[in-house]
Amino acid sequence: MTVGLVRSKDLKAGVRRSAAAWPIGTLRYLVAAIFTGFCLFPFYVIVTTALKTETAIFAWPPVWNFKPTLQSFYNALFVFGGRSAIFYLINSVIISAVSTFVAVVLGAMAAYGFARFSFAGKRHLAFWILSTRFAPPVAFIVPIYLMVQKAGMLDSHIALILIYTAMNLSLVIWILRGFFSEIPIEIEEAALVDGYSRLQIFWRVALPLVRPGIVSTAILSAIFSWNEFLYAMVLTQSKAATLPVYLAGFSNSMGLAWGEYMAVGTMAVLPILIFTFALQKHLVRGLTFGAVK
Amino acid sequence: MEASRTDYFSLGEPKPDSMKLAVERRRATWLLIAPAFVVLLGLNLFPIVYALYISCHYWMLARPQPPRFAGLSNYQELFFDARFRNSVLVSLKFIVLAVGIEMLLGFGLAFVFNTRLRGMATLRKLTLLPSLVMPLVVGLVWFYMFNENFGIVNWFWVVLGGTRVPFLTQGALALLSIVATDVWQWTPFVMLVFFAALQALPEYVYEAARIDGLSGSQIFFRVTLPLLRPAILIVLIIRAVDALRSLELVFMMTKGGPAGDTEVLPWYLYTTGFMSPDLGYAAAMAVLMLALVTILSQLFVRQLESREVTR
Amino acid sequence: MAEVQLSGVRKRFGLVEALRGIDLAIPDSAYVCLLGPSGCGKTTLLRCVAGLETVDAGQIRIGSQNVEALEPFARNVGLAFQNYALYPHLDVRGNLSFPLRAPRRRTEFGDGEIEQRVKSIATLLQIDALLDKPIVALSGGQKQRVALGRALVRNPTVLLLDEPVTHLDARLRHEMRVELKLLQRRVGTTTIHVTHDQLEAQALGDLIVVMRDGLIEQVGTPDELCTRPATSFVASFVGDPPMSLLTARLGQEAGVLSLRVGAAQLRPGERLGRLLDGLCDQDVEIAVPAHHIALGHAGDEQTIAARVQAHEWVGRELQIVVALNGSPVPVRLRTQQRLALRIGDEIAIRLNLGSAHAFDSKTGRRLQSSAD
Amino acid sequence: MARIEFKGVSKTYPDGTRAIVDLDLVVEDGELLCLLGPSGCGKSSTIRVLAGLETFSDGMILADNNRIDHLPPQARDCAMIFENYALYPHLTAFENIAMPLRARRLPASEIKARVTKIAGILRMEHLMGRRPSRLSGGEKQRVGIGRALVREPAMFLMDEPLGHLEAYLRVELRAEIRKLQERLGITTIYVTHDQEEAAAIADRIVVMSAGRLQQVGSFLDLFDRPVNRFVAEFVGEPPMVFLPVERTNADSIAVKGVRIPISEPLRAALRATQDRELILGIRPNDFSLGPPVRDHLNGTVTLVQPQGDHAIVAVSTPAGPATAIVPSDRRPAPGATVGLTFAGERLHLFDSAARALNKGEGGG
Repeated sequence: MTVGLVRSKDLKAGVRRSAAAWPIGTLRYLVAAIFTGFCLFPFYVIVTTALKTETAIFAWPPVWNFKPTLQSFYNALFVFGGRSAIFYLINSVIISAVSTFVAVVLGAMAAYGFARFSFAGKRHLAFWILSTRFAPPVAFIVPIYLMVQKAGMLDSHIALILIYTAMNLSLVIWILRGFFSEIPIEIEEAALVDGYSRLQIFWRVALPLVRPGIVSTAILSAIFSWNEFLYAMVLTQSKAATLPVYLAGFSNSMGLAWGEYMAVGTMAVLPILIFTFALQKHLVRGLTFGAVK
Repeated sequence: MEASRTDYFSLGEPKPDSMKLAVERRRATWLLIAPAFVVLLGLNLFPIVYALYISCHYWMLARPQPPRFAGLSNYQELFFDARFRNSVLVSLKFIVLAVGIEMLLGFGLAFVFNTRLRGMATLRKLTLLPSLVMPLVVGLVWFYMFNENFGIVNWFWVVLGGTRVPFLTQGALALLSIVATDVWQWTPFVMLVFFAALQALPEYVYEAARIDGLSGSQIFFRVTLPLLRPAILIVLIIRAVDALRSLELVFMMTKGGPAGDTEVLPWYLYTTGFMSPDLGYAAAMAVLMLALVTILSQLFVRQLESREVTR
Repeated sequence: MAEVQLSGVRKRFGLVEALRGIDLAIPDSAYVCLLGPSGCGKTTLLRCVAGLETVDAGQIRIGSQNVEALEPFARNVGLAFQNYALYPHLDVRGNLSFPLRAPRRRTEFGDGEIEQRVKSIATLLQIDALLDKPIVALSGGQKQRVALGRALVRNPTVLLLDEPVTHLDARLRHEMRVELKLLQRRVGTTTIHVTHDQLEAQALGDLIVVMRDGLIEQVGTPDELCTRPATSFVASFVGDPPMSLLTARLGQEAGVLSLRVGAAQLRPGERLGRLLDGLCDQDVEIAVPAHHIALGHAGDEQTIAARVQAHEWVGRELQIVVALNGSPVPVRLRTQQRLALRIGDEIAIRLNLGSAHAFDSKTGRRLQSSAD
Repeated sequence: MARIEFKGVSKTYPDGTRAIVDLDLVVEDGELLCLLGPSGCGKSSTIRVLAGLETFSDGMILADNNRIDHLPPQARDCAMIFENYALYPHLTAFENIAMPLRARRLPASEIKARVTKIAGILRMEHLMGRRPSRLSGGEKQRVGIGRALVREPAMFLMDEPLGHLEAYLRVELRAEIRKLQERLGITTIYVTHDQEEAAAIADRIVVMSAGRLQQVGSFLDLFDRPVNRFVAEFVGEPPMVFLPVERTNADSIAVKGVRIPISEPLRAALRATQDRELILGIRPNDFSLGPPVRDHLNGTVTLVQPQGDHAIVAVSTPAGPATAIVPSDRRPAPGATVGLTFAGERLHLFDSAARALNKGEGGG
């Protein structure tokens, strides 16, 4: 005989598991599946449109069965417009990678400083850094455009790298600060007694211990840099233009080459698809600044 | 004694002999924090001050005349600018609708996903995707899907018995379409935050509640809901700020049209600054927007601060 | 190996004075326990010796060297923490060799020597079979051994132990105590061990330093603490169970001294009477060892009425905690009798003041006769 | 008030782990019963099953002869105190204590009166406005006790209530729990792994191991009349010393060739078994150390640990290590050679299955 009782996990959701639970379970599956489908459907549209022929793209009713073709990808990469998408892709990779690297390095250092050293005004400084997360690019674009212009850095990689670094610093600092302060301080004190200097401890003890935090903040930073549109749009034209700039350029001649758009869109989304699963454990903590773990 | 945990790095007042130790500690502190601090100073604090400066000038891009001091006249002009007022109103409508729907849907869905049923975890991980995708691509694909002639949304609509709808070119519908797109992108995020918050609720509290004799609805209203309050506030603020600054969807899907019905504040600011291009006027708008965002972000900071204190 | 000397050591955290002038000399090779309730400053003192805290004033000498201005690594101390503080990203071998591989010591040890030292310390602590295990796979006792090994692997001049066995369960704690003591005997390193457990301090310490509120109350061997407690605080803190402290008023009737505790009158006896000489009509504190308190019959001589506060079995003995009328501090006694007591019961206890200690009620210092 | 009865209760996890094996146990009305055992022995599962927080596979649970195992936790009228306090983090101490009453929808004035009364009993009126995050561990557990107390339940279930507290607080709070329990006379089941705590607080102690009940009795029963080696070793501090013995005769034994005098009941028990692989158990208190004597069990003192009145002396003997507790004034010096003598009437003998030969006899 099994005495049927409520499990508290289920109770959290206000739902009881009992003999009569199966319709609720099924209903859950149904709702969850529909929602997941809703979330995934546009991805399906992007990829299939990129693989369709032009006729299929404009077909009414939409064509579900079609013979995939790589023509759109080919066009986007090698034929279309003035420059190949590869050029923009490379710019995006360079700028995201370098800005992420710099943001993580500077951010990790500062985060460690915030977690482990006390100094006057620390709290205010930390919360100011947090609030930079909310800086709306559009409100900063006017002064930053003029600053970059005066520095003669319009259409340069370095300008975007710096701006993206600043954009991602608050994320890196806040997340890693949380990770660092979770390390028992005695571990670092032990290293101090063992003969390591503070910076050596940072490098050899603290950093290895927050590796999961580093990985997830790096991925998130890279995604944010990769996705950023407005600064790139305003500050670059050709030499340092990134993928979003390329996509935005399309939309000026809108209505024509959907297949090629979607092919570029696919390329813009693909890296994220790959990273997403690596991220899922720390995503919420990252996106809410450690407020929700 | 058993002093606070960061004491070993503390910069108290040491006796002169151990000054050397204290100096090394201070140096280490600044070595660590200064680089990030300088970057943020240059690219966050300085631009704000600079924006204030620009906003007090007549400053036209691509014109030979140098900028001219204008006092507060840019702000004055904003006050009487009907287009500005419209854009604030549109932004407000957009935020209330989009964030409202996202919060409600996300909250409900979090409970649906909060179960140990097999396979749910996989579904949940899949829903992560929209929040990480390039907003421009989101705009692109929904622009395509909302197309009047061959869009798949219209096709669904027709299958369900409707007639074709010009989603992006008809007044209120255009804004609703952008709202729908935003809802698609951000509901999963809201759901995931609530889900994480639900998971983090301590199980023991529910055991105590059952021992204390609370009924299911009492548990929800007296325990679950109050415990979720911080998460609700945090996600609400994050979403509100992000919706306020979002520009990509409008850029891709409507360019502010038709007739300004989707001209959100960031879009108006952008076109003023870089298409008109009146930088002084745009900067004045930017300052007002920054003020608004600062208020919202302070709410967020308060929330986090209070959590830090109670943790 | 070296002696450790502290003189006039002070440390303040904000408004809290953690150490208020500590003078202490620790002989070479001694096992010293710093004992006191939480907040007494014992951990701060240990951290000052380790260099994890700077001192505000005073000197710390290890051997012949003044160390208060040195960084922790330059003091050559080994430190084991209450929560072990092992490096979770390294295995046991990595943890043990970590101090030897510090960049500052790069020239000091070759790979061969490191390997050999790690081996020998692991053998000494019987963890040689665990060398390749990750830290997470270890039990509490094993972690404690690794932490000790890491502290000892460099042959430190002083070994510092911060509540090293507190996190272990009772059985293991007793075993580790024995091991610690035997280990220290073998390596002979001067050892400072912080604990709040007076029985642990007595079991291990050659010398015990009792601290309270940032000051040293007494330094002595375990026997000295029990037989000649310097202050009433030490008397009420040390022993199993600790002595009971009574506040009494000394009176004299017809040339006979009497101590008034609440409503009861006790005769101090000859020895105590001598100690209390000249304190008539003053309050004094009397400490009575538990084995000099017994159950009595109401109305008998040297007997006080008391109310049961708690009754607990300790081995075959029943420990009874009682409250006396007019005395805020509970009195503990043990009996072999099988009693069915209930909390709140009225009983009578008989006090044997033959070996009681008396303390000045203002300073708390023990009153001694010239014969002591 | 209730008399609780477990009848053949078993709990098996889906993976086959057996948390509770065929438990038969009666908890008398108004008594304080301790469940004692190492972690994973099933003691927590037992009270969680009783509370209704977990299911079980077989058997039944009765309260005053009525089955309660089909009832939801809400209906079982038991109050529980948790190791991690399990306070509602968003509510003040007052509201935490009030929660069971709010669940029963009592009028606000009565709730206020009852909570105030409890706060008075526990001397924590000044803490009523604080949230758990602003309370110390001891204060939190007081609130936990208050919340259990306020309902006047049929039974108290306490799951390692003092586990997370500092040593001195544990001593203080356990006396307080005992006091409240004696005063209210509510049936209480108290789970702990700390034998000292169990000895201090319990009317009777149940020793459990691997899901099975080993022995039920007062602390002295367990101390002096353990039924098996597990109980003998688990109860008592420092632990019982075990030495392998040879059987020299039907009714006599020897350790390393040294004959050990034993009491008559033990001799009788010895005669009744053929078992040759016996283990002798002696409590450290039941040794005495004297000068070494030829043909006696002699040993070398390895360590002396003073403990005030007495000292714990570790002796290495040819038969194995032994621990003795001796009065302080008669303690030997480390390195000395001593002779060990045993209090014959207090010896324990365990057979090859680790069962005590003198079950229920011998000893104190």
